[in-house]
Amino acid sequence: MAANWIWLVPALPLAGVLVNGLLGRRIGKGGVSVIGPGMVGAAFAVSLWLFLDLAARAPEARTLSQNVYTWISAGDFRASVAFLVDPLSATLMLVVTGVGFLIHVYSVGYMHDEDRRGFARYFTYLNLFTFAMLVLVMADNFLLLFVGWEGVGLCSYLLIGFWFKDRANATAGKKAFIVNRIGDFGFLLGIFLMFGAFGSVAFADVLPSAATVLDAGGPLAFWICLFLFVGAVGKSAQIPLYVWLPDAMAGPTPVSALIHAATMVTAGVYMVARSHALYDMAPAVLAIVAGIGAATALYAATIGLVQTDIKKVLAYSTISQLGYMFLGVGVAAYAAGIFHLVTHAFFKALLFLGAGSVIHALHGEQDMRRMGGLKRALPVTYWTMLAATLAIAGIPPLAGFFSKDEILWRTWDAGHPVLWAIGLATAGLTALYMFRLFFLTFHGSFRGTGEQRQHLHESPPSMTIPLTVLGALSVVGGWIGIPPAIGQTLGGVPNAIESWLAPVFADAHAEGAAHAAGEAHAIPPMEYALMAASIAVALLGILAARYLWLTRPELPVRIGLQFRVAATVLSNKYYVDELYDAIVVRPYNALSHFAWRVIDEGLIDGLVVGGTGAVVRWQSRVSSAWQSGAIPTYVTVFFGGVVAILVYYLFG
Amino acid sequence: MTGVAIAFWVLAAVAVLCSLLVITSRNPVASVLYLVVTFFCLAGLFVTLHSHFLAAIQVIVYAGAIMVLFLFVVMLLNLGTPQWFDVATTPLKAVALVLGIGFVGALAAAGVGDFEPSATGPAAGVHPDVLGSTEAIATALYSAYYLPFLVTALLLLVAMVGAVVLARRER
Amino acid sequence: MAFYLTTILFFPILGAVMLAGIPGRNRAAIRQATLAIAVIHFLIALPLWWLYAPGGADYQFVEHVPWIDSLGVEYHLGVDGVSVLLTLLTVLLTPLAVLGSWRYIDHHVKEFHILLLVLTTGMLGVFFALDLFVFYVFWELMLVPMYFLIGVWGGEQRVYAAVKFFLYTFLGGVLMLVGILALYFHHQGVTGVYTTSLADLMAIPVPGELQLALFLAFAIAFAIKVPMFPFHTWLPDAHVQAPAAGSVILAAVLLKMGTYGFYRFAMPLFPEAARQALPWIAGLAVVGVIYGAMVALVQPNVKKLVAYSSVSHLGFVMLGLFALNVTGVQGSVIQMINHGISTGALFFICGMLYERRHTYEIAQFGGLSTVMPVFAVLFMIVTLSSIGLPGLNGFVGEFLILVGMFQNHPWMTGIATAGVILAAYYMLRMFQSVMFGDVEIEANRKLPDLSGREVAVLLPLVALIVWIGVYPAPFLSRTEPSVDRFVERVTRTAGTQPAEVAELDADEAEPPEAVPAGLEGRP
Amino acid sequence: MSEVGVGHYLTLSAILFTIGAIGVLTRKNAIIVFMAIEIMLNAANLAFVTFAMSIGDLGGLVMVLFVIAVAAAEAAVGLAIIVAMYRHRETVNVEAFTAMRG
Repeated sequence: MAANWIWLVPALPLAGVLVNGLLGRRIGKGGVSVIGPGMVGAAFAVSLWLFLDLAARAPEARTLSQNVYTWISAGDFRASVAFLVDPLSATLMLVVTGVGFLIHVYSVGYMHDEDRRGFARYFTYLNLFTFAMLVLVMADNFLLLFVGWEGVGLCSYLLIGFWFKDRANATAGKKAFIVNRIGDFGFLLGIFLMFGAFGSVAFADVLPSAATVLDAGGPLAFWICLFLFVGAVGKSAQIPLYVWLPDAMAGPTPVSALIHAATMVTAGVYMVARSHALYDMAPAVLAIVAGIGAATALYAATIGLVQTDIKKVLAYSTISQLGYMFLGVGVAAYAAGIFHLVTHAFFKALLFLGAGSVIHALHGEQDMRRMGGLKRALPVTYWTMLAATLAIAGIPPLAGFFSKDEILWRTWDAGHPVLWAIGLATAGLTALYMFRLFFLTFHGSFRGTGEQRQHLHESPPSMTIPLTVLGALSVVGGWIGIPPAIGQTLGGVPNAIESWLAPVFADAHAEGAAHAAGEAHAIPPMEYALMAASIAVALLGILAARYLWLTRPELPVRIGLQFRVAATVLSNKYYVDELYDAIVVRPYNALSHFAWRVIDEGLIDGLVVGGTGAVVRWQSRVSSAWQSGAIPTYVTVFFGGVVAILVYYLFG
Repeated sequence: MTGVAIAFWVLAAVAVLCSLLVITSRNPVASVLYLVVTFFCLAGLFVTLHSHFLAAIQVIVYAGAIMVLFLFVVMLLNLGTPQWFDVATTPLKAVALVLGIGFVGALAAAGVGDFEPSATGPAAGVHPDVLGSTEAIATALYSAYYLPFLVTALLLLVAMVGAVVLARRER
Repeated sequence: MAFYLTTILFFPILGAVMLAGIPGRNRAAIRQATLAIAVIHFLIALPLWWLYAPGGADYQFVEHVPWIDSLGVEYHLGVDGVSVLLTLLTVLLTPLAVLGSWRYIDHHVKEFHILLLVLTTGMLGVFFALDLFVFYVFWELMLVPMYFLIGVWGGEQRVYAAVKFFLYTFLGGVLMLVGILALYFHHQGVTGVYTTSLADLMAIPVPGELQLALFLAFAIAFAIKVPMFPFHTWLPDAHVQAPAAGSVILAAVLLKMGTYGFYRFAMPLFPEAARQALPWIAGLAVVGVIYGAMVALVQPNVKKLVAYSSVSHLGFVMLGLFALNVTGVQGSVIQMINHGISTGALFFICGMLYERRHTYEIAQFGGLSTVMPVFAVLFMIVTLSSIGLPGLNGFVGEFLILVGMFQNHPWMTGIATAGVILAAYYMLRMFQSVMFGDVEIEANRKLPDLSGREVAVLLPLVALIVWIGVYPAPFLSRTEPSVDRFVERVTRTAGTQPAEVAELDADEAEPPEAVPAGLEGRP
Repeated sequence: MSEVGVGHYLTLSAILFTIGAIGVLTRKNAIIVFMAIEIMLNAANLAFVTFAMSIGDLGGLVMVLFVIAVAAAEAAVGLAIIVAMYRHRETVNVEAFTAMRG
């Protein structure tokens, strides 16, 4: 029975962690490079097996669960280590283990010049991350999800600061962890409220009874969903808690590919999708989610346009695409959001790995202004990157088009024209900055140093194979979610992912379900129009990019001079980091200093403790003055006492 | 104005004057002599109060014995010459004066001047002269106050031994 | 076996007497002997873990020997779920403390170890005592060895720190003594019998006004020990000056005296007053959490940083106690154990850093990860446990406290939850400046990694950190019945009220009919 | 000049007592202080006699006797001390002797 093997999926990477962690040095780089990827590959195999087992069942019966043991039970609070495999988590398990496996293989090549201890440590952390991500995705209650949530946060901290010799990397890691923690603070409050309302944190208890326990649109539903969304914003780097992702590029590139593109950052989308029953009860929060998603998408795209570091461009692109996913989920098109998550995992991972092989070839050079003309030197990287760039730009028949277009259509269909417009604009911008990156890197003349030119070489097979596989997925990936609008014309091709996820989102809009079922019904002409619009915008973006950065390379410089103010603001990322530092970090440190110096040492130690001491010392000095040994003073006091008593008795 | 009143005022004035001189005079010998005069005035006052026995005791014991002792000590330690250090610092004097005046003022304010105790003692009706006579005191001394009498005797003995021990020159 | 608790209690004293026999010069022999005694002591006490039946009677292994009849004082010992865990924590840490200060203590070695053993007895006495008199004796006994530990083997201003520590706690203790006596005579007023047994004193009703006053007397004494916000300034000084072993025991066990005091004495004895004072104490606890975290951030001295983090962590524990529901209190109890383990380990680590560089200044370190990899791994795990990373012990306690407290006081808990962020901030900042970056200071380049002994000290603690984090059930199940009784006792309105429970109105007027005439006594 | 009553004697006694007290407070010569004390004692005696005669109670008079006896003893011992003081410090200034300082 598949159900009682579920624990194997997270257990395998955990075994990898223990083996590499403890015996890392002894089994040498070879051993580590077998165990690391091997464990994740095995986990992928088991996940695939579970996926197939699920697929074989009837749609309603597609859940496998396994309760390993009761983790915490205190009073009426109970949380257990239990795993739930249903279409949603199965999909994500495949993404995490599949893309994860490819990235592990890629890392063997990318990190081969690390020393033995560093190599083992790297793979230990990578396996630990995979374990934590799987726990997050497969958890059957919010608390275990939170354990995975903070676990991946820890791994991202460790991996960003992997080369900790350079203090900047360590600071970037710390920044990532703390900003994530701010999100987790919100998540925790959401869990507390949820426990207050439902008396449990298990999905089985909370989600089905959401409609009955929470009153739609009520304050409780609003606050639970909002706090959970704060957690998602922290983890998935949306406005305002996105500042850590660009700095997270300090980590090795495969890490950026795995954690900051394909898996961890999508945890927020998964969590919102998973608790869709709650979000359906709080339409106001859904609107916020969609709003922030769209805003982040546009905002990040603008910044991505002017970045010169190749990885920073991809980082802002990721933030932008995540905005898309949240837009999709925000308009209750949960399946579309998850679909975009899957396709994004493919092409964004590929883009990062491609960038990695470019950086690898140029021995660490990340500045696009010193690249160019690498087409001939890195053919495989060139073609796979081209596929990914086309996919992300949303050119049919590649993956990006289907998932992004689905979200745009659903946004329009759900009656959010403004958000649709922003989405469309962002699609154009995405095409623009992606092809800017593409042309600057691969076309034009090589702007690197002569010495780099000799050493230009294609990456070893261990790196190119994952690139090609991901390339294929970027092309093919979209076909699992062909919308009926196209599906029917192509002879009844079903929207596979929609129907696959339907049981999980069964109670989403009835219309959405019907839509997913794909049976023939009148497809509003507007859908075709929007599809055409998004393709047009994408092509426009590509041509503009070609014009600006290939045919007339001096133009961007001139534009930059003309709009100098706008250019500087953009290149400095709207000065958000400096803003946060001024508003939050510096005042907090100052307040802490104040607390320590003034309250602790000054007030309490100084005044109270020191004060009492001083009073006692003063009192003793005064009283000793009276005992001066001079008899007259004694007698005076004596006689003074007599007079006092006399007066008291006579007149008292 | 009866003879007694005149005597009282004269004796009172002299007593006050001499005691003031005792505490203000530079020369200790002069102080001793003024003190003797004061004691005589007091003896006189006792007489006006019909307490003749006590007046005699006052003269014999106080003026005679104690003051002689004082004079003897003053001569022995040749303290005759006025000492520079003698009078206390001004603030102390001020305090003393204030306290003194305060003391007297308080009593005066409390109406000690016109205080008329009611004659309720055991020997209330007896004529003052009889009361003040020697046998009256003697009977009292040997009957009711017999124990204190013995204790005083013992006290005097101890005092004598003490004085001798203290003043002895160490060998 | 009869008098099992007494054997555990006085075994260290026996050991101390044996130690006295060994000539002072022979340091190695003393250290080994003390280690042997401590380990044997641990083995003697360990069976408590299995023998204590959670479902069984309130207090187990009870020993009842009349001591001072005229005062109504009995030598009355017993343990419940909570004191079992705290006892095991104490007996575990003592051998580790001895092992941890192997090279650290170099003068008066014999006196140091004797004092350590006497201190252990003092602490165990407090956990076992079920009689206020016995409790007070051990409460004061515990002070003396700690005072010398700080005063003799401490850092530069050790005398200042030792005196401050002593005065603070002693002042609290004296205040509590007044409380005990007032209660003692009140009990005599009500029942005509003189006794200091906890059970009897809990049975009698205490009128509103007196109850609040007595509660405050106990509460202030324990608040100083916890330490809670305004009374905490002795802790950083005591920690910075104390030697490694002293600091570990101080942090791991002595601080728990305060919270244990609230759990065992202050709240059960005066339930209504505890509920009345709840907003104040919980408020101070929240302030303590935030304030401790903030001040910890800017400490240049790593030991002071950890000390202030203790203030923050114990603010959480106090919050949990006043959640007044089983979840919150369970969290608070398990957090007492967690804090003992993780902060104990942190102070061992501070000690190890001090042994190598003879300084606690964070600026003096940097880039130790490359120089001392084994140390880096253990230090990382302990740091993560301290900031409450899920999967490790800190999270279990912190989460239960917050989820429990949130049900009754959402706003207060909201602020306290922010402490989770601040904790990450100051700990990671410290960890980064000590461990990461390049090795700038020459002296750090040649620092030796952890020796076998040092690893042996940290390993059991790290194992416990992971065990409680992953599988806390055995700990929680042991304390659950005792916590149930505690919560039932504190939340029940006026003890003697008849069945239909009229909510005790907060004002002072004691409803006459509530207390049956017979028991209406005048103190 | 009206009849001389008890009040007068008491007032006189108070005045004498105060003078003695001031003497004790202000003079630093042990002998003078001693004499001032004698004045205070006599003032007390006067008050005793006055009350004894006016109330008609022999106790007052007997009391005076005892006071005088005690005064005598006190004078003897006091002067012996002064002699010892003088021999020890060559002076009788009260402030020279501060051994009993607090």
